[in-house]
Amino acid sequence: KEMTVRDALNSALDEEMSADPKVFLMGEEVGEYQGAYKISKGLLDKYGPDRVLDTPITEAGFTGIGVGAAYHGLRPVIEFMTFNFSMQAIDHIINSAAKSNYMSSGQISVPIVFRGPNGAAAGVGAQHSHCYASWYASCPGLKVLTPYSSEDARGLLKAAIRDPDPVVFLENELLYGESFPVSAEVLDSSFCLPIGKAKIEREGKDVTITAFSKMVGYALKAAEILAKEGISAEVINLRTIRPLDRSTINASVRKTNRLITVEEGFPQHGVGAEICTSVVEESFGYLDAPVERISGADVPMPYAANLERLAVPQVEDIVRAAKRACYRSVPMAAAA
Amino acid sequence: KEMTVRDALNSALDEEMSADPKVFLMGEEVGEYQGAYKISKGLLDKYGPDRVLDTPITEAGFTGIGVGAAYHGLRPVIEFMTFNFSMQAIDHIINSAAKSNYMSSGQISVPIVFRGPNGAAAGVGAQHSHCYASWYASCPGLKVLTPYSSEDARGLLKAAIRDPDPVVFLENELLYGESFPVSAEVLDSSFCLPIGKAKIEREGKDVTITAFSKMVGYALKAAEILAKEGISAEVINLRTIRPLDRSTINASVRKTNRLITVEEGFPQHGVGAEICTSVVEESFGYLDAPVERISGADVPMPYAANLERLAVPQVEDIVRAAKRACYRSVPMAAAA
Amino acid sequence: DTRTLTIETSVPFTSHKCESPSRSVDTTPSELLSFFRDMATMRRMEIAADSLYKAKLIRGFCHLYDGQEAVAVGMESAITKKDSIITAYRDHCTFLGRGGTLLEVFSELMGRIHGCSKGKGGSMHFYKKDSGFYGGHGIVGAQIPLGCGLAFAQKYKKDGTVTFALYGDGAANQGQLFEALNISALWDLPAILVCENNHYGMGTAEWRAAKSPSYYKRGDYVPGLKVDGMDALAVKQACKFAKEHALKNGPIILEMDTYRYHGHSMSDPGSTYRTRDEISGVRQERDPIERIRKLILSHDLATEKELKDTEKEVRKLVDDAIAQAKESPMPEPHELFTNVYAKGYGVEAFGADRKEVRAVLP
Amino acid sequence: DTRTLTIETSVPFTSHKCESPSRSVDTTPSELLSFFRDMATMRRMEIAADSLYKAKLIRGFCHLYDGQEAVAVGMESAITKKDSIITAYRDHCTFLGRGGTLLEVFSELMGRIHGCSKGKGGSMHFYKKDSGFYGGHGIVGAQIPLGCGLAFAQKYKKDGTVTFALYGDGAANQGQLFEALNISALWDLPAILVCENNHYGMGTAEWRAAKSPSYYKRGDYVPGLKVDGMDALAVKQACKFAKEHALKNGPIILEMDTYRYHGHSMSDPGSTYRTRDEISGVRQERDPIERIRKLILSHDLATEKELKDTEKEVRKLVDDAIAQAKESPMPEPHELFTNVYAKGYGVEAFGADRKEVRAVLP
Ligand SMILES: Cc1ncc(C[n+]2csc(CCOP(=O)(O)OP(=O)(O)O)c2C)c(N)n1
Ligand SMILES: Cc1ncc(C[n+]2csc(CCOP(=O)(O)OP(=O)(O)O)c2C)c(N)n1
Ligand SMILES: [Mg+2]
Ligand SMILES: [Mg+2]
Repeated sequence: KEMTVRDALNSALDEEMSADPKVFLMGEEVGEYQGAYKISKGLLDKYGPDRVLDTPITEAGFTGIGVGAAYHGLRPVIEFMTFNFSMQAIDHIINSAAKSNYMSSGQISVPIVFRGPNGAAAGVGAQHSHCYASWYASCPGLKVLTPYSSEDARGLLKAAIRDPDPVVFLENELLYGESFPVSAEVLDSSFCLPIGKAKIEREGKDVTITAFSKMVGYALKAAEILAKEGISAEVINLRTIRPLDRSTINASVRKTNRLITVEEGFPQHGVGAEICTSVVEESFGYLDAPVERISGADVPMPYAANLERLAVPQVEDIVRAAKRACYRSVPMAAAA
Repeated sequence: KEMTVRDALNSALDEEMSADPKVFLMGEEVGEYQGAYKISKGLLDKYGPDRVLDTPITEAGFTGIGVGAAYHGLRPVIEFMTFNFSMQAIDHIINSAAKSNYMSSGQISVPIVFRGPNGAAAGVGAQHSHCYASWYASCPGLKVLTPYSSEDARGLLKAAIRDPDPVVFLENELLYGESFPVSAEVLDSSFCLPIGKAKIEREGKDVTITAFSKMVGYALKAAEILAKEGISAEVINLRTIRPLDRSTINASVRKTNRLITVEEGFPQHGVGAEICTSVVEESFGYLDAPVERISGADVPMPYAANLERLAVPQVEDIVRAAKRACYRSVPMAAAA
Repeated sequence: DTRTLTIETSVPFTSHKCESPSRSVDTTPSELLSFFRDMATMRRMEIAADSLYKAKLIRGFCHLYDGQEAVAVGMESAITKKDSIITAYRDHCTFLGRGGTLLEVFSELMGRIHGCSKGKGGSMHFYKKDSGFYGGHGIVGAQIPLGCGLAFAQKYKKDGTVTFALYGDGAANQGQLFEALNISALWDLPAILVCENNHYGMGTAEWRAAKSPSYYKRGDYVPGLKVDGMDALAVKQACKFAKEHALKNGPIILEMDTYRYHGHSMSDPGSTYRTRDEISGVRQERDPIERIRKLILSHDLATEKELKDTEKEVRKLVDDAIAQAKESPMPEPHELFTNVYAKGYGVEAFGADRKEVRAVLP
Repeated sequence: DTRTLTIETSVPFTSHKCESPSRSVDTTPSELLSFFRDMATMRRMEIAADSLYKAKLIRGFCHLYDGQEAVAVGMESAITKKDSIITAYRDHCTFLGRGGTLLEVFSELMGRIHGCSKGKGGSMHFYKKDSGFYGGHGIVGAQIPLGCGLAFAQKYKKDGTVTFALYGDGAANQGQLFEALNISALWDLPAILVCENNHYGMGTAEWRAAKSPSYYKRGDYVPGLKVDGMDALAVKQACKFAKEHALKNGPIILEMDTYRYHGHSMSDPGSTYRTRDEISGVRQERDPIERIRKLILSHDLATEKELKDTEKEVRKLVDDAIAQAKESPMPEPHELFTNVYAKGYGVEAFGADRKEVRAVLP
């Protein structure tokens, strides 16, 4: 059976709302409009306006309200129409949500989920394409999840809603419409994935490729191409960026001795940098080649289609980097 | 001659305001109160209320106003009482300031400086101790400067104000009162430091230590201790986090073959992670030991003095890490 | 033809903490004719953008302005290009009003180098600094403090000019509006906050998003005017009044009662949260172009045929611009790395695969 | 002694878009005596904190509440511990009002394990969730939407309870206040926004920070009351009124006209932006403790000597608590890693030198 990521998210929300009356959904256009990207379709009808709340376009206000409601024991799911707009509310995510349990020595836990599409979409320009994975994942007190497939979307969103801590849940607009096979287990309403565990999407022995969100699909495509050229790539779907599954990553690199990190966000202080450093710290002696980092280009997102394509990783970038790591010669192109 | 960092910043502001009538200072308590930390002392008297503006406690509002004024060709210096409060205005720093020159293909440059104390102070708890170096430095379009000494403070602040791009200028409250020797050259009103260039504060040959802001002093102290034990440490004061001076760092590591990164911020996706990765990318073959990362502990900042001390790097942490990198045995302590 | 005509606005202004300007607006035949032509151009341009979007020549978000044209043309007729304008993402017509060209619009929409942002900005990020247009901003509400900052600079430079900061009814609830308004009022900045109230923020009707949808009273302590934003002459009158007020007394709010015919953006059919009757009612009774057409005809300033000809001409100009824009090249790959900074210090910047693509920043 | 006394408030309430409560406030002798004792305790506690700070036993920021005590005790007398309170960093006395102990206060201030946050929060981050106190927030304005969120939960759970969100005059300009207020009004949340107007935000007088310092009218469309915040009985009356209003009609604003005797925090002498005369004038004419003392004496509810004895007792309680707090241990080092999460999944977390200090998160 196949399911789109959109339906996976929608069904996860639906099931958790039906299982726990404390769960409610709040955000712009989540109700009558059925969600800007239709993730919340049908939920207003089913759960009514007390539990599916359309807000004004005031992120600081409604996010603060969500966090306050979580202090009091409710389990809010806050939708950002896109995560770019979370910057208007970021103080509440960091200072009001992430730090409260610690500052209060455990008195004020904050069971809240912040979710919405993150990172680059298509043709939406510099202000609507920012990936916030590394920012949020740098902050102790938060958990940061990045689903790729429908299985991920269902299992991780349900885990996020059930979790007693603030979770930043980074979706990807371009994946919403993608279909993935799902097992009966995944479709069961009890299904849940563990937070903090990466998934090996494809086993391999020559090179490890880490990726999250949309880039997992690219990494898998790259792995197929590499396989044809005799390189066996292991693809790790990180699933959680914080807490990062250092042990799965290191175990893989200790086997393959080579590492490629892939992300769509900006490179500096990014997810790849952390993964590289974790491996250097824990498995330095196992590395047979420099770690290769594939990332968004270090520029604001341009609109023009040809530049945009250059600004985000392509499958061929991953393939090329993997070959380099495996010391297969790759012709050097001219600098742009 | 000696000068405190406070006086260095104050004199830099004064000189640049006197040199360019387009420069003005805006922020909370910068005028009549002479600055929460007295950095702007005397400037209201000297330049009047048109150029030294006390604002209400509304960071989003006055930061947006500052950025708009920069669009129009003024050169605002925006003081955040501390950078923690910059989160209320971060959308304007990222979306309105950093990306405008690119989105407009060079029509709208944004000559603005965002400055104030950043990171941990003493006993101010979780909400007032966040280091934003890696967040801002991840963002193309921004330049991020982190002065350590009075020379840095003067030279970099003057460079920041003269620069045509948005600069995030991260000071450290605990350094304000510290005195450093300054040369006649540094005191000259024409003095300016290059953006994007690190400074080798101490030459060495056995191990490279990178640090910025307050941690440079710690690194220098560690180097002294190490020297007594026969380890010659090279200390790099990064000065600029973006654009990062990769060549100075790599050149040093190619000489010493060992690297310790030091920062007070959270480790994940931090400055150390980027430096480690840059070195792995460019000088992998030169590394004789795993890169060692010293950073703030991966927890919100606790208030209690003993816990706070554990939450930020100490000189002995740097010394220990350097010895490890140099394969000098260090006794392992029990985990906390 | 510049003889003075005096025309009554359709409805009175409603004022808050200030006098109302007179309902009698001075205009001229040539002004009315240019209103007609300019609005017809805008209308045609937006309709064409709709088609180009559907033909997949425009990507991403695309927010059309048809229905709201009277705000752009009325405002321009009251001010000069030394005054500044800043708006949100629904910016094509505002840009045109500032003197931007159709070629620049369509090239930008298609991501070509003749675009006003050389293809790097896209639909939401138009600029024309040389005639005081500061964008084109994608984050709801952000342009309000930015606009007050432009006004700050105008006052600082003692320019005698003002800034019009345009935002929607949805944006009017943003906290940064209140913060910027307070500061502007404290400092008497020559800022005019123009709420283009098209009655919906995406799919949310104004009353569902605002406890008090009297946007001209926002903040309470700042004067405001409610204006028929479908009447270019009323807009002109209000903007004249506001400019004078702002130079003398600081900020003022103009609420423009207007309407967008299209959905919010191309992904919104625009018909789930409002009735077709509502839309066609506005089209029939309040359309800004038809209002001017009627005025022109009733004052015998042109014949129906002449106006139809103007529309045809405009159509051709739009088609020509599109054809030209289609010929405009995509940006060169190296443009990926230009304009990240005004001053790049020759630092290296990286592409997706940094070992393959890197560039020295100019 | 619980016979009813009816006492007139010092000044009338000023109301905005609502009725005023009566100036005649019902109280009892025992209530007045407890007001006296509670406020004297708060006063003494803050003075002691000042000394401890100067003795370097308290670190970092420390914001004292002396002068504003009537707000904390008046509010508590009108509500129950099922109602919620949230405030900013000036939180010691609010915490005490909610039933916190002196030992918890001083231990927290000195970073010891008997602190209300076990030493990990510090001066600005006190909490007592079991009696509805949700902190202790360091970011100006943040507690306002948070408080509205508490009210959201109360309404969601159909608790019949309300939330009091306290903030300063400086905070009253924050955009998030307007955003939260609008949502609260749209959704009829039982939220009471309490502006403790002590007339300065740090060194900035209210009129320099707010074009309209009528904080009880903020937003305009929400009802509000201006209250003498130095008069515990007026505060009580207003809070009773507000609670009833909020349960029936949604949000309401209370502006408490009050005063802080100390500087903003320990680094502010508090005398550069206001005159000594102003401070001593308030002390002499409006002091909240003296007002109650006079009421008690004029109604013969206790003798001067008895009140002095109460003050002595309170002083001893404070001294004892300090002595005890000084004996309270610092947190164990492993507490560095507790409470990062409610559920840590056994993940490893790192100290400054990760190869030396790491811990498994509980
Ligand atoms: C801070 C922020 N939140 C959400 C969005 C998504 N968004 C874009 S436009 C829009 C509606 C704005 O409505 P309004 O202000 O009335 O302007 P209009 O589109 O009607 O011109 C929304 C919710 C955004 N761009 N920025
Ligand atoms: C967003 C933010 N900006 C600045 C500060 C620094 N700061 C702390 S308290 C304060 C003054 C607040 O004044 P007011 O709201 O009147 O409260 P009061 O201190 O008088 O009780 C300032 C500027 C902060 N904590 N948060
Ligand atoms: Mg609208
Ligand atoms: Mg105050």
